[in-house]
Amino acid sequence: MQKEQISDKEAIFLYASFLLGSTALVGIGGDAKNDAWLAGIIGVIMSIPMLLIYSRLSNLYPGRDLFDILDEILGKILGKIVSIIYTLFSFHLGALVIHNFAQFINTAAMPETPIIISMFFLGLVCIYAVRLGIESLSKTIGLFFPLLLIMIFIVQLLTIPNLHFENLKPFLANGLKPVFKGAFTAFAFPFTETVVLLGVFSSLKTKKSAYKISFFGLLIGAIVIISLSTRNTLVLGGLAGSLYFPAHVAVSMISVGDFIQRIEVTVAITLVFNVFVKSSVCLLVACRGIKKIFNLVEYRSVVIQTGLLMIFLSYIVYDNIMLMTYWAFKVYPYYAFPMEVIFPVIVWIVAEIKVRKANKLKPVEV
Amino acid sequence: MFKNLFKKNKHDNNNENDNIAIPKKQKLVKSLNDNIALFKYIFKDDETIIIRDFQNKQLKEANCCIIYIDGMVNTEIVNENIIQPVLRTDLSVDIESDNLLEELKRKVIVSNDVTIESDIDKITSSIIYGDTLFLLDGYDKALIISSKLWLTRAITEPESSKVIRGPREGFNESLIINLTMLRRKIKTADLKFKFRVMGERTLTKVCICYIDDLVMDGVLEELEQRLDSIKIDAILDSGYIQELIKDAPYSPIETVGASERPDVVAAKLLEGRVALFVDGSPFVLTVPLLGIENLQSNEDYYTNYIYSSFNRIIRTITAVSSVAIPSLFLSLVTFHQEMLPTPLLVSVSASRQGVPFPTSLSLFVMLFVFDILREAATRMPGPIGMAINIVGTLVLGQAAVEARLVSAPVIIITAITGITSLMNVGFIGPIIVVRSFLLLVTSFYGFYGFFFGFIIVVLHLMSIKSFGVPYMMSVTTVRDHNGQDAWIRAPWWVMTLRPKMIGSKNLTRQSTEK
Amino acid sequence: MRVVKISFLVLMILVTSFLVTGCWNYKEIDKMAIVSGVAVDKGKKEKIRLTVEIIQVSGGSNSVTSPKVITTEGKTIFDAARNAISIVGKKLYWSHVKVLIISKELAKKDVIPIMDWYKRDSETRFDVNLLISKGDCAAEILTGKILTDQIMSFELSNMIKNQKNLSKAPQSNMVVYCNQLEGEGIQPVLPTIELKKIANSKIPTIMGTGIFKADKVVGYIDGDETMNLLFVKDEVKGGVLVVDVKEKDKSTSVSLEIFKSKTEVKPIIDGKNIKMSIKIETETAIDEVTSDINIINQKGFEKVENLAEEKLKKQVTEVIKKVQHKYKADVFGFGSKVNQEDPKVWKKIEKDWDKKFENLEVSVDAKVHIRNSAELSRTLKVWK
Amino acid sequence: MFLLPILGYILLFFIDFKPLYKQKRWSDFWVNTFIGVVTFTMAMLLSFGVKIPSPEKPIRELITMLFGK
Repeated sequence: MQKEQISDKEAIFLYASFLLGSTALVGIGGDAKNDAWLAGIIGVIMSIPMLLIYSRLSNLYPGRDLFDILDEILGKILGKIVSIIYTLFSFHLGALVIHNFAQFINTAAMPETPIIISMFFLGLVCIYAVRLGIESLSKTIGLFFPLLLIMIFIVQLLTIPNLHFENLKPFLANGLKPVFKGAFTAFAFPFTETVVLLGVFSSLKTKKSAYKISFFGLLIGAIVIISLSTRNTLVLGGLAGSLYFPAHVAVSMISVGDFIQRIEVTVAITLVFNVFVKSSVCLLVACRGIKKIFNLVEYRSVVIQTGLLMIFLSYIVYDNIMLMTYWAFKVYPYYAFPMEVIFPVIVWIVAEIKVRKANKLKPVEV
Repeated sequence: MFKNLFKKNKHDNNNENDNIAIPKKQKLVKSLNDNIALFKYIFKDDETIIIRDFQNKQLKEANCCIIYIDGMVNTEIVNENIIQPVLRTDLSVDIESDNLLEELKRKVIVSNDVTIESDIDKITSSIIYGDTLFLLDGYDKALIISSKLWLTRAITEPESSKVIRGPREGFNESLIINLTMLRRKIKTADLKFKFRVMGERTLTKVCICYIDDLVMDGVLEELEQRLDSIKIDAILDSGYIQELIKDAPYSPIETVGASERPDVVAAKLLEGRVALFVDGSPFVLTVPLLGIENLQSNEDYYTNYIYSSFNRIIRTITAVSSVAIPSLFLSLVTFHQEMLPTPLLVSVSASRQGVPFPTSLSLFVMLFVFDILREAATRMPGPIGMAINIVGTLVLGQAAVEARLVSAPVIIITAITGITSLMNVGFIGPIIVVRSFLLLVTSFYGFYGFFFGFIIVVLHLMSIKSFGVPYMMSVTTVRDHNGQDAWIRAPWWVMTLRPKMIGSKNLTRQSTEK
Repeated sequence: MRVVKISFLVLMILVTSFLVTGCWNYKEIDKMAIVSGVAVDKGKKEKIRLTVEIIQVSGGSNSVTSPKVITTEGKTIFDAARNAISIVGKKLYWSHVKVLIISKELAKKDVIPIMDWYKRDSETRFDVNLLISKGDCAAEILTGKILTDQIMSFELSNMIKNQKNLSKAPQSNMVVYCNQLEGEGIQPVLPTIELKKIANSKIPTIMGTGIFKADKVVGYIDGDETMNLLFVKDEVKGGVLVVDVKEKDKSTSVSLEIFKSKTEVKPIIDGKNIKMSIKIETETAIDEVTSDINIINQKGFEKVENLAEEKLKKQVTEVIKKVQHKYKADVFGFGSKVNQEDPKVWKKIEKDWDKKFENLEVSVDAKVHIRNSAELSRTLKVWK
Repeated sequence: MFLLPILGYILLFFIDFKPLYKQKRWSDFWVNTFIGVVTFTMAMLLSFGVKIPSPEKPIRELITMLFGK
């Protein structure tokens, strides 16, 4: 079978779309309130070293995915254990994202539809996408994401009359502490979740692209996320904090000339698409993990069942919406810390040592 | 081919029970009467076969016979170029000498294509193809004289794709004429024609056509391989092959293009594609097919680039809207009423007062009715078609609304959908399938269902490959040169390169040197 | 054959899921009652009396839309709203509500119970216009005489929208109101509405402001005062300033149409003392002169400008004084300005801001520019 | 309600398990079957309205224990 490849442009969009995921909906920096934009920027800066480590890893082992790298560096047994952890992490993350989406639909759009139906709809689309493979997924992203960006931009322009810049004041009212807390949340919630993308980067075309993709993907993603959450603050003021899904309400305030109004659907489209991308990637990586752990022939054989399991998990994972936001902002950063920071750092250090050793041997040969 | 022979042998073996002497090696025998009996047997219950025997006025013992099928041959040729010369000529050659047949061929028969043949299979197929068989007593060989009568339709403008600007000729049903039309467009020796015969009973001639130094790598081999795997008894139109060699078998989307216009086929060949002519079909297949080609028209390249870009954008919008509009309407009026502006909401609500059926059902039904009318109007002869139009307009437009069976907006949506889908006749099949699918998921899950459905459709499109080329290749690019000829048509002086992948063997279309 | 089996199975699943689950959120437009306006009163038996205006649609091709007003009672708004189903027979649909009118009586107590449901429910929208009824009964407004539109609520929402040419009532919607309610150092205001008797029919007019302290209304100011309030809040987008000009023995009124106005409110913090300085800059044009005194010249312009400035200054100061002493509610958002300027100082004085506000020193400075004199280059001259 | 998952799994048998069985990819088949049994049990439990405990609770408690609120 032909090896699947994704072009750099598509990978950048994939990256940005993954970052936007459910973040575009929930917003970032819950604690920081009107300084959320600052928390976002600090979060981005904090995450840059981690992204460099991820890129370095995939650069050292081009054409290999996360699980191959773990196997290579940590050895058979340890590698397998960490692989299992990452598989579960990716799987769990996918379930959380699906839950996030379904919760949004249930509260904001269709309260009478059972929540599991929303999960099934999203889950089945993800299963279909993952079965088709990363190539058609990334091509789909390549078609949709630029359109989404244009749409987001237009909506941002339309909100200009509703912006109240005094909502940004007072600057740092409660000191830096909540800002850093918010930044840490942002660091863990969208930005370093990209460790999951290491499981996809094996399909990149060229060796060097990992850095480029991380950089531009982060750039696009961060700009969109920060501008969206700043817009929410500017439009809604203090109210933004008390809404579960502020973006929805912020856009509903738009009314240009009695004609362009009631365009919340744009938020919904952005959300639905990015959530779809994120959960598909999570499902894909989880399936690849299972493939690697059990030495399967192809990851496609387990996609349907894993996807169904993900749907069911997302159904039982939270009892209510309060728990969901509590998790997103309070528990998740700590829960994800080992997978997002500790393991990658260890793996990276070991990898660097191995590479140095190999390099030391080389001159003898020459 | 071996299989063919084997089958024929079997067939012949069965005939031996009928006690008719048929030569084992399927060759002619020396006796004229035996030969005639043989062909009489082969064309047993076929009364169109005409067997005419005659003699030269001098050589009384040289009995001749011609066999042909009535209607397949040009009788003028048979009368004046075969029978008349053979009857009247002075033959000084001795009948016993072995070269009388050769003499006749060289000196008597007036025809551009005469061959000496003794294999019965070949002779039979020649007769069927419209040649005349000339048998001479005492020879186990015969002459096959070309006398085909080609009754072909005149070259007219194709009904399926009319243009305002551009050549008005279209292919007709004759393979040879089609090939000539193409040859007249591309006058280079690099234009290659490869013939093959397909269909075990129809023995349809098929011609693979390509430009040697442009053709995309691998496509030719792939095409031949796929053609080899076809084992069908009849090929009556290129549609048979189109469906048999397509990439995604269960998908409604075609991955093999078809065109009725020589200029279109020539242009596709010049981009590096391969064309497949099928005898008896005015539709010529081209591979690989890109999705975007469905939205392109040959006229785009002949008219001003701004105008043609505008037309392409219109086609894109109509293609998308013909699949999306019913679902969007449904999701707005039954799921997300908060998105409608208030006055619109009020007027839609007013139009729905007293209508018993749910909007989703009436949309399904009305779209179905529209397709019925469309199909009826295509098949009906002209005058009756008018009647259908009137009934359709009255029933749909007036009576149904006034009787409160459907609401007026549903009619409007049906009409818009119908017209937009008719604008893209080339892929109306996929449009109907996708539209129904989207309507179904929308009636379950509103706008979100629609969007998920749309994602699924796009994912599917993205996963399709046509002969190794991604079906949606030019769609997402704006920057590289493939985008010049996708959603828009760049001016000719900009399109200096052939499309990527398909024309990669020789990318330069226009030399940029001065 | 297998394909047939599988497709049969798929069909079965589809059909069963149709039958079993129905189409959850699928709702036909004609099966719901579109609510266009809401009025909330204190109930007679229960706590809340809810009056809703429903758009009634009849007829197909030549449809007629007419309002229908329905009143229900309930313990809470949601309760009352659901009780309405037993009267209307259809589910009320809230996404197109244009106005929410709160009665004077309820506004005196507290509005949070009303706002909360409206804010929380997913069907209701945040861009609804909020109004306080100055009359006794809010429901009366919905049954008042309609002049230009078919539906009262639409007319009201148009009135509010066009207030920006008048500036005699503040603009407010759910987001603005909630932010004012929750915001530190600012109190909410809402426009008021009342029925005026004109030629035997009661016509609703929107003019004036209800001033809140926390979530209770403490007083009302009239339309002219509202304009001055809006000057301080920097929300004036149009309107008319009338200046009396006296020259020799004649006097005339000059109407200035406001085109643009900008107000800068700046707290001057000096240790513990806080002063507010307000700078108003307004661009106007002369739109009407009621006598033949020629003021269309440089000198005349300057004179009118000066007079207008004086007047504006006086009026604004008066309103601020009135609010400070009579209502004691910081509707101008002086506190939030302090917070924005210096959060640390604000932290200290936050607790007793109410007292501080009462005695806050405010200096008002106004600047009026006259841009032109509309289409006439001089005043009308009377020939004697 | 419980009929729906059963019908769904009969369909899944055709499109998911049978091809693997036919291709004789045994490890794939068994892993898939294992996950399939788990999901089928969950589907049946959910359709009968049984509440399955969520795995988030122990994680949440562990983390609040380690890092405080």
